[in-house]
Amino acid sequence: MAEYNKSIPSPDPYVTQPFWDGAKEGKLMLPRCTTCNRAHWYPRILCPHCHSSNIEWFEASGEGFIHTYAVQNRAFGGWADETPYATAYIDLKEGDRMFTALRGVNAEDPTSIKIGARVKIEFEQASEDVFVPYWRVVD
Amino acid sequence: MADYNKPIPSPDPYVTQPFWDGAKEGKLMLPRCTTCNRVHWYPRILCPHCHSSNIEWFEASGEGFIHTYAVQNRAFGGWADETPYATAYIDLKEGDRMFTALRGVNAEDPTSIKIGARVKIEFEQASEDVFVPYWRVVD
Amino acid sequence: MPSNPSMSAAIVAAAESDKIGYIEEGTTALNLHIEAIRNVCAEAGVSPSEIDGVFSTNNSNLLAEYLGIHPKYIDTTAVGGCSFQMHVHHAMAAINAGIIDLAVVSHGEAGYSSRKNQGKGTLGGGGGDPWLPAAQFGGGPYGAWGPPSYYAHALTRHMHQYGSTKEDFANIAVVTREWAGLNPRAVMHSKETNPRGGPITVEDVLESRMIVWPLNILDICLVTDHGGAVLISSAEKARSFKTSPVWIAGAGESQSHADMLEMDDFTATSAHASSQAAYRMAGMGPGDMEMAMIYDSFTVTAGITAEMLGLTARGEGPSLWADGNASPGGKLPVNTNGGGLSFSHSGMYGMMLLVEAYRQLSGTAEDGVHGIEGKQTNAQSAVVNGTGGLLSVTGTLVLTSDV
Amino acid sequence: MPSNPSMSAAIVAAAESDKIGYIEEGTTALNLHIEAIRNVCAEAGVSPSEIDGVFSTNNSNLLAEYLGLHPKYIDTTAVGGCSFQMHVHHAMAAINAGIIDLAVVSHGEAGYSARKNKGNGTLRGGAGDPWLPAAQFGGGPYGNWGAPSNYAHALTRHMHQYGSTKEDFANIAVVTREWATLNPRAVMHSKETHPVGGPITVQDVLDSRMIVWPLNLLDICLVTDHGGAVLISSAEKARSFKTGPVWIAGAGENQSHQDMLEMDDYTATSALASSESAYRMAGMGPGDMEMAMIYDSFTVTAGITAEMLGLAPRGGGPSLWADGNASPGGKFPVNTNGGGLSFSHSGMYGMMLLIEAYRQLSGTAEDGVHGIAGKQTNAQSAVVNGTGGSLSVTGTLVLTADV
Repeated sequence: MAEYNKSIPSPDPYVTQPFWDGAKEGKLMLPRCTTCNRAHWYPRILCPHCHSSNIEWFEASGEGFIHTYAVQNRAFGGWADETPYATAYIDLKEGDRMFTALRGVNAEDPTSIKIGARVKIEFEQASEDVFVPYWRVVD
Repeated sequence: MADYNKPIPSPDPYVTQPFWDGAKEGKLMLPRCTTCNRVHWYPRILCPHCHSSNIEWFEASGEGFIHTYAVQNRAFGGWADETPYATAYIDLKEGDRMFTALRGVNAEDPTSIKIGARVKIEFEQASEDVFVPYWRVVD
Repeated sequence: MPSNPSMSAAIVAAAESDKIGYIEEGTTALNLHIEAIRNVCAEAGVSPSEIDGVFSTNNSNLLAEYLGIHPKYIDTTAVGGCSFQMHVHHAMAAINAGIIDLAVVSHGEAGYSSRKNQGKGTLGGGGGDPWLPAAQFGGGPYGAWGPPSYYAHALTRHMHQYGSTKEDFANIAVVTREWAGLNPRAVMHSKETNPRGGPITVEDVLESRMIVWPLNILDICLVTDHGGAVLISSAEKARSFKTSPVWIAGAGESQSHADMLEMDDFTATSAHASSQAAYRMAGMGPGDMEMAMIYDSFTVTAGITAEMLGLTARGEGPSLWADGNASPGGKLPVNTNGGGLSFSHSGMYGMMLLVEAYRQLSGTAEDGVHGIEGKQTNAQSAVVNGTGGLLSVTGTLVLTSDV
Repeated sequence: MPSNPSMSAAIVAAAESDKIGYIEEGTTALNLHIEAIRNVCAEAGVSPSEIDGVFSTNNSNLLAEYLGLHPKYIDTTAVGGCSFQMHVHHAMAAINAGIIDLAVVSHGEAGYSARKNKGNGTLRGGAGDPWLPAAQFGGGPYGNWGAPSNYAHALTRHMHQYGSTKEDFANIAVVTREWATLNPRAVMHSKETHPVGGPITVQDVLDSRMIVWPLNLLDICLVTDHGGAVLISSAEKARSFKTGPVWIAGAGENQSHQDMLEMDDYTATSALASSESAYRMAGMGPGDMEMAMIYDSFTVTAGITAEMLGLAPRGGGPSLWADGNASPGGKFPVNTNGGGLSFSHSGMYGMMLLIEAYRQLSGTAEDGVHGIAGKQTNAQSAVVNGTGGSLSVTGTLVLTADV
């Protein structure tokens, strides 16, 4: 953690706190609309599917699949030390999509990474309160 | 100069340099359109009156009149040390208008300052290259 | 009925800045804009003064000021590289509605030079571009720190030019507070809503803390949190909602400047031009208005604007509020929500004006469902004016109730 | 002829956020916006999904994304507190033109909470609001640093989904460079204009530096200085200038998302919707187009957009450039200025598209006065598409030559 040199997200206290609280405990918390029963990401106070305000947080499986990816050969700040690294959009098992940097892949060989590959979430401690979610290929 | 603790303007090298060069020598340089012969302020690459690009710089009289003013009782940064101070728009003898903080007035007594009062320009050195114009009431 | 705007407008000229590409000697985004506008006008054989609509990403207000023009339609839509296609789309609709005849869509971007210039000269950035004319020669270097410190200069000039007094303007705050006393959601409704709430007197205003002479704190709007929204429907569908329509009979916009340095007459705003446009479209005049919602960021804003809207004679803006005329129960209710001075003002007050005007004209003031006695007026028409920047830009609407 | 838009639109509902004023527990500007929109829709008895025009200061793109909307008119005009009156003015013109039926004008401003939250949650600032959803969960924390690092994900997905190849997309850069060699003002015109200018091959693209796999350097646009402007006139006056008119036969705009996190299909953009609007307004279709100006921030942008504009089958976008079809002398000229890839691209390329389309259709390509042999096409109609953000927002125009 002391050496976490990448940009650290700023949790906001009004909407996203349950996610960051879950992250501290290694849990993926997702928002779900209890009116239409669909999960959405990013967190909102209004469901983007049915526009209901009835939103609850639940512990998700932490499993998903690579939807698409890219390999960053150029980077800035702390990420410059890690080039090349793979970024990806993850289709969550519960629906909707998250963004991440992939763990457990060989970014030197971009085509070795497979769209559709199974991934699991893990959290890296970035500061006392912020644990950043990453996704690891488990296939 | 070392103790100049107020915001210092950033001269841009493409348009306003002649003004700042003049300021260093204690001269008020103004832009004038040679097509319609009118002075304008702030400096432009196109005359706001006739839209000609024929703009020349000339040394102006450095004289003007107070068009309107206010007394700042609240302030931030270096200016906070100088409250109350009077800011004013100055009608230039050559035409158009500049903004300034007034010198030679008693800002404790706002109504002692008179619209129409004669003012002369002076320059305060703010950094090695930047001399900030101020106007002093001479009536 | 809407009509297909296809072929109602044409692109009649296109040009670039003097140089494009990798400009090794460097340039600024503002210079690129101005060069391109100069060149496109030269090619078309028109003067920039003939332009009555300005479209750009973020900087239309500045460009018009720089050129010394006073457009009737200002669009700053900025959503990335496609913004210019959208500007053409928007300009076509504005031309089709007869609002403007000649629009400029302008682009200036120092993508290459910005590196050399460490981000200066880009017209970008939250802290503002330090090479902007107003940054070099406007208020910052001289200790002007925000709207109050600028607006005060207008009040000084008004008092000088017309012999108006601080008392005249203070009365605007007093009357506006009367309306707040009828609005339970007004921040300054009462001692219950805020320790300093409840009725005030002219003397209270004059004795309140001096922020920027001649503006006391009670001449100045609140700084609150606020969200608001209105829905605007086509005429065909306007009666198909649970709520009822309030008609947009007239609308207009204009600007006189961006920075106060370029304000010609400190006692007049472009609300004169924008209200003229709105009245003309509506086929109505100030005498037809039964209430007014007037932007009151400061008492001086409201006072001057009353003159511009034709509701009082020049130099006599504050008289609109005199003798109970604009008070609850008065002849011409003004700022019936309690205004930016006493209701709520988050920085951009224009939405609060709209919401209140809608409620008054739909008979649902205060809470959007029913009128509150005293606060609910009988007005069937309203002039609604917003003022933005440093008395820079104005939009005026003429609204009428559904009959 | 323009028609008076008076009474062509009505405000049909108005509402506030759940709380207004001094909100001691704090809030964000985004929450205030969303609460107000939810409340105004509830009062009117409509679903937010029925909104087809979004107006706000700066944040319309974000608000539409948040609500999952795909509006046909997006306005982000921000000129201070009067912006909302101007939004009503603009919405009226758009409704009058039949572009939209139901607009929302939204306001959310955490004027009070901003202090407590040290400026976070205000939707303001050059560096961006760190509490924005995309700031917390988008690219920044994971080393995305700009447009190339976002767009690369779309190309990966396109290749996966349709079996397209890097070679297919590289050929777009090759053909675009051919056009640049006919444009003396193109940055990459020749070795004289730039050390790496002049013709290139597919192999050159594949061998160029890898920036973000699968995007090589030559798949990526230039970053230049550029200024440009076009004048748009009413039909009545369109033939009164030194220069000739190019007619706006159709126009449309749309968005699918703001941050790529919310992009549903990485191989499709809202150019499908915006071009359908433009074609419909024009009464024309893709088969009627004789040339195209397509936003080419990256080869993948151009390739996907060709599909959206109906110029190539789904998954087969790059085929538009194959076999000399889009090359100089080809059947269907595309990006005849040399594109953002080889002519000039300062960050927001949309203006360059407009200028080149105007010149081609007015017979004045390249220099605005006369056509250059080879570069000047015979096209009498053009589809012009701009793409902004992260494949987020699009504007499409159908332009026709004066006959």
